[in-house]
Amino acid sequence: MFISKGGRLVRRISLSVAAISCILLLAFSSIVVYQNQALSFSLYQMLPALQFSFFIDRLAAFFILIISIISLSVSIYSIGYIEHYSGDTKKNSLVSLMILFMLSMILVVASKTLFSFLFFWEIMALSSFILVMFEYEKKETRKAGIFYFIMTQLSTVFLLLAFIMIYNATGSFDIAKVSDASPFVFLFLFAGFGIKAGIIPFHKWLPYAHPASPSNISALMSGIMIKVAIYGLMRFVLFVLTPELSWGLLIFGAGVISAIFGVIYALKEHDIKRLLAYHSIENIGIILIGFGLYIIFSAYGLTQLALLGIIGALFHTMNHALFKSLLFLTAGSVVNATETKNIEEMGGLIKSMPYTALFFFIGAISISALPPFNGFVSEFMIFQAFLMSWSLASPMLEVLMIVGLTIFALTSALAAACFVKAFGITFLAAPRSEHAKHAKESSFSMLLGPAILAILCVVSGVFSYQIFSLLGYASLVPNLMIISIFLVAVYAFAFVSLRAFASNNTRIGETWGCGILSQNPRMEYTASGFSEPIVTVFKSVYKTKKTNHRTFFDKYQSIFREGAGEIQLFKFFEEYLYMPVARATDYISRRVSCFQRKDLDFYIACSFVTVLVLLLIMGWLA
Amino acid sequence: MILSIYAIVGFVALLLILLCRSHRSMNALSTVHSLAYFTLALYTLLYVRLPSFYLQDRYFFIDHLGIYEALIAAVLFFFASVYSKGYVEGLINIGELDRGNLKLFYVAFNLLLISVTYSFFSNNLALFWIFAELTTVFSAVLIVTLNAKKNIGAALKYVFMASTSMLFSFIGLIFLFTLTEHALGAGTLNWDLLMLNAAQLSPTILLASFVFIFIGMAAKSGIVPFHAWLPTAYAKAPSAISAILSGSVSSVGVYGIIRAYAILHQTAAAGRISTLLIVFGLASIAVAAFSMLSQINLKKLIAFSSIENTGLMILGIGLGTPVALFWVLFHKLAHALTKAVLFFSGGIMHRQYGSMHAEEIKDALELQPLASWGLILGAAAIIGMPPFAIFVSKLFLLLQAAKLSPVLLFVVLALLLVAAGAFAMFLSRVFAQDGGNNNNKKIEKYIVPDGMTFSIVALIVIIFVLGIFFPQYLSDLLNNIVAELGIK
Amino acid sequence: MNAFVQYSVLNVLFAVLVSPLFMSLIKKVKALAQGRKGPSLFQMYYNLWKLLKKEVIYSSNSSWIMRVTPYVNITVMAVAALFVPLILIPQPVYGIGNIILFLYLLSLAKFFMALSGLDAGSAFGGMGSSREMTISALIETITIVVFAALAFALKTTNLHEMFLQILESNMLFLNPVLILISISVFIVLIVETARVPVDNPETHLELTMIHEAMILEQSGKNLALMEWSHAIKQLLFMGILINILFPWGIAVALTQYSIVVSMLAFLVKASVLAVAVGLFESSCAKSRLFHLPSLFTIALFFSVITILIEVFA
Amino acid sequence: MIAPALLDNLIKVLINLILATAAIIIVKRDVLSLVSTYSIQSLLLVFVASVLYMENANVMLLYLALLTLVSKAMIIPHFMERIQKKLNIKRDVEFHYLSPTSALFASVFIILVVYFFLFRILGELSLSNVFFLGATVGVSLTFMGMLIIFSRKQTITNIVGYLTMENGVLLFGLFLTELPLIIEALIVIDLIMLTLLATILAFGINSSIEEFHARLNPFKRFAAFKSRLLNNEGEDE
Repeated sequence: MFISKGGRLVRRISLSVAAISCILLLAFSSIVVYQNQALSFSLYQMLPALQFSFFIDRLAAFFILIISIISLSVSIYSIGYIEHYSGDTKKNSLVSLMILFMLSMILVVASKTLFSFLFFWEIMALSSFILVMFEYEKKETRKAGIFYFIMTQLSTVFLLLAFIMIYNATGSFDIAKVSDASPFVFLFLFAGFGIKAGIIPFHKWLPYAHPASPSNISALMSGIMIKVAIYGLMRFVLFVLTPELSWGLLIFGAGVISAIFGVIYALKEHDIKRLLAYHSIENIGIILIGFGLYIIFSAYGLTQLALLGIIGALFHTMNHALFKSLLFLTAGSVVNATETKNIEEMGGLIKSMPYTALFFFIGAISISALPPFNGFVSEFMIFQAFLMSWSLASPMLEVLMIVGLTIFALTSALAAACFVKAFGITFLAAPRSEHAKHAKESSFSMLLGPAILAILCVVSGVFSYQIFSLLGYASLVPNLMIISIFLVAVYAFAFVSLRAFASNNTRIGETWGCGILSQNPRMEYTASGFSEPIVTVFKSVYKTKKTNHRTFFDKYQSIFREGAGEIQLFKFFEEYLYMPVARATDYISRRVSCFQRKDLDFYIACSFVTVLVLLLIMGWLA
Repeated sequence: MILSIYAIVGFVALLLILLCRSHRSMNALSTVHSLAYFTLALYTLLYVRLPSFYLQDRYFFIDHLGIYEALIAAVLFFFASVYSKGYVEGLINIGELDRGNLKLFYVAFNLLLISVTYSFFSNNLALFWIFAELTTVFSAVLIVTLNAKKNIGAALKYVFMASTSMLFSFIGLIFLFTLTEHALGAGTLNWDLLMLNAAQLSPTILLASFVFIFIGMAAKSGIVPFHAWLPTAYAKAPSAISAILSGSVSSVGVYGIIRAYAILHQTAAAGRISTLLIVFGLASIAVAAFSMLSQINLKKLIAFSSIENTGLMILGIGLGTPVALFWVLFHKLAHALTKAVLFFSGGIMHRQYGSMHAEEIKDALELQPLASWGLILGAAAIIGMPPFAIFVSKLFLLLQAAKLSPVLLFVVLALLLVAAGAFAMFLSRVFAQDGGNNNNKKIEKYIVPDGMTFSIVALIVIIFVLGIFFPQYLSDLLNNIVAELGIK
Repeated sequence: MNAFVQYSVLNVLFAVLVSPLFMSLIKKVKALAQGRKGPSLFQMYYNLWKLLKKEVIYSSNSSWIMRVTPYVNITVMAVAALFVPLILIPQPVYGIGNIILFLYLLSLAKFFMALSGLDAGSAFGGMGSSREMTISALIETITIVVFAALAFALKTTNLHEMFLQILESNMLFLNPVLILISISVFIVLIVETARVPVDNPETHLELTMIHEAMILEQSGKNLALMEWSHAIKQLLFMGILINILFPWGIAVALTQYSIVVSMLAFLVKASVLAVAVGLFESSCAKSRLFHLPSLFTIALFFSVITILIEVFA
Repeated sequence: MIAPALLDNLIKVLINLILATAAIIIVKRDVLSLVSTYSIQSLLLVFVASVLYMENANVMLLYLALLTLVSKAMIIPHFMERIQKKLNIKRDVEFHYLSPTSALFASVFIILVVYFFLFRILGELSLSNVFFLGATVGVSLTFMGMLIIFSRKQTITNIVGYLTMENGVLLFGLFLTELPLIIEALIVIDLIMLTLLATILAFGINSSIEEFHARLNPFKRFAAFKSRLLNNEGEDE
């Protein structure tokens, strides 16, 4: 799976091989998921303590399933996508790194020992970092890369802390139950995985890294890499530690905050990939809400509700992987075709890129949690868990549930609004720029990849009831197949009957523009215009600052000469969380490096003082 | 026996270098010399019963630690001399090195190898001290062979800082000698005897002598606050030499600390020593990490990273457990090799751009893909990313640190993060720079000679293999060393 | 199964056929309140009939979104009609009747509608979509909380079961919880059906309009479908409110007699509600878009109060 | 045989003289007299070694005295004077961090600290008074040498400071113990090499790079010291 030299053909072959191995993995993991039997094997032992051994149970197999599906479609997509880069070496390294990246994710999930988990986790981090930096010539990419790198290393730092504490508690590297772990272990794990998953307030790297990296990589990162972090969190919290109520509350709270802030920030974005990145934060939040609910309900012994929570979280993990990768891939096609990431410069693409538009549309419906697609099913389960929380014993918790529910509902409603904007401004109406006017539909492989995901989005939504029955969780979801049959039937009925009984004359005319003939794209509603009401409603969250300057012809200020207005978005987390840390570090570093600019005498004096001090200490201690 | 072969080989090599005229033959001789040392060390390791002693006063000896260090040094010198072939030629071509100074360069190079090797084989600590001082002399000579005024300043800094502190080491040795004279009747500085009788010696004076010895060794290995010479010297030295300086010359200092620590570990003073080492180790990591962050000179960055890693090793020694020492030793090897990759790649950049400053390096990935990837992979390796060797050693050192105190672990991790960030920032800044559209004077591509390519690629392969494959033999060897050092 | 199919056909057909009546009724009430005579009660039927016979004009900018939206809307409304029993409460099957599913089906329709507003590239459409999505984001949240309050009060998440429970408990007008909730539901009804003070269904081409702006580019039978589905939606929300407050009269078993009675009962109850809506509308003024959240907060407030009562009592 | 008490007093006088030379080095600005003060200091060291020989009758000490005499009192000062004439630096007037007076006060402080330290550390060895004094002055001299290095600007003065440090170590060693001769000899050679190198470097700082290399590179010119020492090196192994 690792090829670095050669031309187009070699790349094709290697990607196809990757795709085929993904199919095999897919088959394998679905068998494991279906049969619910764990298997375990040891691959290679480096030192007695350092084993690369693997263990695949239902949870791991489920994540491997997700990874292999996404990898499959991204591999196929990449066959076409990478060709727009120049230089064989560059393309080849992209392919090989990408395959390494996918492989490392699978191996992280399959790891049985802390050591191999960390090992592959780091390989995953490294390969993804290089992939983010792939378009290194751009300044934003550099910034993004650094940011990503620091955050991902920070995550490793926390994980390492936790792992080391686990190791000290158990004395072995096995991922096995720890009887009495300190709460710090959980906190470190949570921080470590949280950073990687992009939980607010550790989210800032996501909106930088995703737009900067190539789209197939964004799809992988957003689709599955952050899910690997979710996997880690679930694996460690459930299988290594013993979850406590307070942890559940923490996870729940983080989930709620991530969800709402993710979507609110997404609404104001016009960079299509950054918008999707913020939605990843939102969806991670939703997954965490489900997971948090699971822990909370388990603590109160409400098995049925807990099941709803965890299955909802897991299913949403898969769904998010499906539709977010789908969206990133299609967004990548769009960005390729229009050479811009700004949706204000797109528009009208539904006519020039019909299939891409269709796939994006399916993704948009799924992510907006509209029935009968898959996004709905998982959010439905979480909603259901919320609504049925009346059986909780603690009134305070119930109140918390209500607050959570309110925010969660708002989140999913805002997500829909955001995707109306994303789809509407990008694909509908008339092209808003020259580039958009000349956009071309993507090549076959770039359609086939998303097509797989789009079909899966529909299938896993419509047939969710059947799927869950197969796995033994039948009672959790409504039978969407019936609903879909109804929908199709009524649609067909309405269509046929109107075709038969109503007038079938149609005419193509120009959009009505209050009498102005010949519309131009500048008269269309813009993305900023679209989100303006919501931004105004949530102005306290955005901390927007509106300023305007006007000049007038006369002193009574009635004849308007000219004016300018601007809206400044205040980046809360950047201002209050990231920048102070960065500034402090920078300050220290500048102070410390002052030391390096002194002359020899100074250094000798330093040694002199140090030696004297040592002398005094020794004399004193003796 | 072995030792005299070493001496003869070294002497012959020196003699031949003095006789021959062409660069090619001098380089070949150096390569053969280091290769011979490598073979000898390997032979000793495999077929000689260790430890074995030499001369009637047992001034020299070869034990597992010595041979291990000698092996590392030989490997480094080998790669450095292979690398030098093209590199030094390049230096001459652009006039940074006079052809007339070539002989001096190679003589000093080989003398450095000899003195480093012998310092590892010295049983007598005073002898060790002498060889350690000699390494300073030869390194300084190597630094000043280049035609740059700034190099003299760097060398002066090095000589002054290292040797003034080394004088304190000597005071420490005198303490030690007096102590043994009083306690055992006859004074000795032989390490094996000291180890044997450590328990009978007064911990207070031992502690004092350790602290004095430590001061010198700290200056030699660049521990904060004795480190100031290091970044300048590494940055000014030719890259091949920087690799050696970082990998084996400053390693002499760490070696000395290990030896001295082993003695102290047998006594009641071990706890205090540990504190001392951990404090200095931590200070080194901290200062180095923060200095790296605002660094704009590639080689200085790498040099500070050496300080950081040395700090980690000192900290590891301070932890004082067998496992920690085991991984310190492995870290030494891994760090030496990884640093060599970095310095060698940096050297290519220097040839290409004539500068190490971040803003000068442009279009690096196009012009010098090998060096760029060498830097990227080397940086990844040095900050402890798998699948490279340092990952494992760092992991275990941290594990050991956690056993002592979670706070320590946290602090170290945070500092390592800063260092990693510094690398990432620097590299991404460098590689993101393109020449721009207005470069009328298209930079001419520097053609990398095969020897340089070979060194870099081979080293990367080695650190990669060490990262995923831990030979049983190596682990036995390291365990032997730990046992010999009496760390329990 | 058979009973379910019968219920489906009956309920859906009833909703589809009766819904336009109440649109006209509200108009009539408003006209009377303003001292005008007002249109006929069947005016909406005439309108629909007329529109169905007209040709459809598509903008040259528009795509298939524009073309499918009317059908999607009417389809979704028809299917949503399964969720709100108007004349008969069946045994819930297949998860039909679930409140979340119900709300999200409506969202689906709204999603398409908002997109179709953007499709033609008209500034009006865009503005309409933007405002509609803003308001719907807020009101959906509140709707869900309102339904959560219902769920907490009645311990079920299925509309059918809820109504059945209310019917079987003899708490005629006396349950304070349900009254509180019905205030919220009423506000939801006003918002969802685009009425004053949120929206003004009478204004055309004015900057206050929301819903109308979105469907500005629709014409002919497509417009008819949009209008019709809007009417059905209104009827469904009215149905919910009626069933919460006064479900009595609705059939629980499928006999011809009970069906007829329940149909009549529903017509009466709904007419009363429609009059109330009309009067309410007449007594309010259209409020500014950015003042709307305060209205929504009232609904939220009542439902949260309800939940607190349920939780702490 | 001379009475031990007298010898003790003699040693005390010599030690005081050594301290005095160190003080002179600290405050002197004239480079030439710095070097000559240094050679006087080395000479005093030779005397100390000889007096100790008279006391202990240890031949080692005599050898050591001889070695010191040749290297420190003759070769190094000679070499330094040559370099210094070449460079034509007469005065070193700049003081860093410490003015001459405060440097003297600092020296007193250093002596106190060292005394305190040695008292605490070496207490259990029960050394005789004179020896203890010698050790203290030795270590203090080392520190004072370091003080000279960082408080003076010119490299040549720094070298004198370094040499003073060496003398301090030597003094300390003389009083405390005697190392095996071969080791001592090697150490002295080592130190000479270092000093030479440092001197050449100091020369390099103030001259052109060509001149510097000419002096540094024994293969380019005869530079007799260097090449002989290098050969010595070969024999070491």
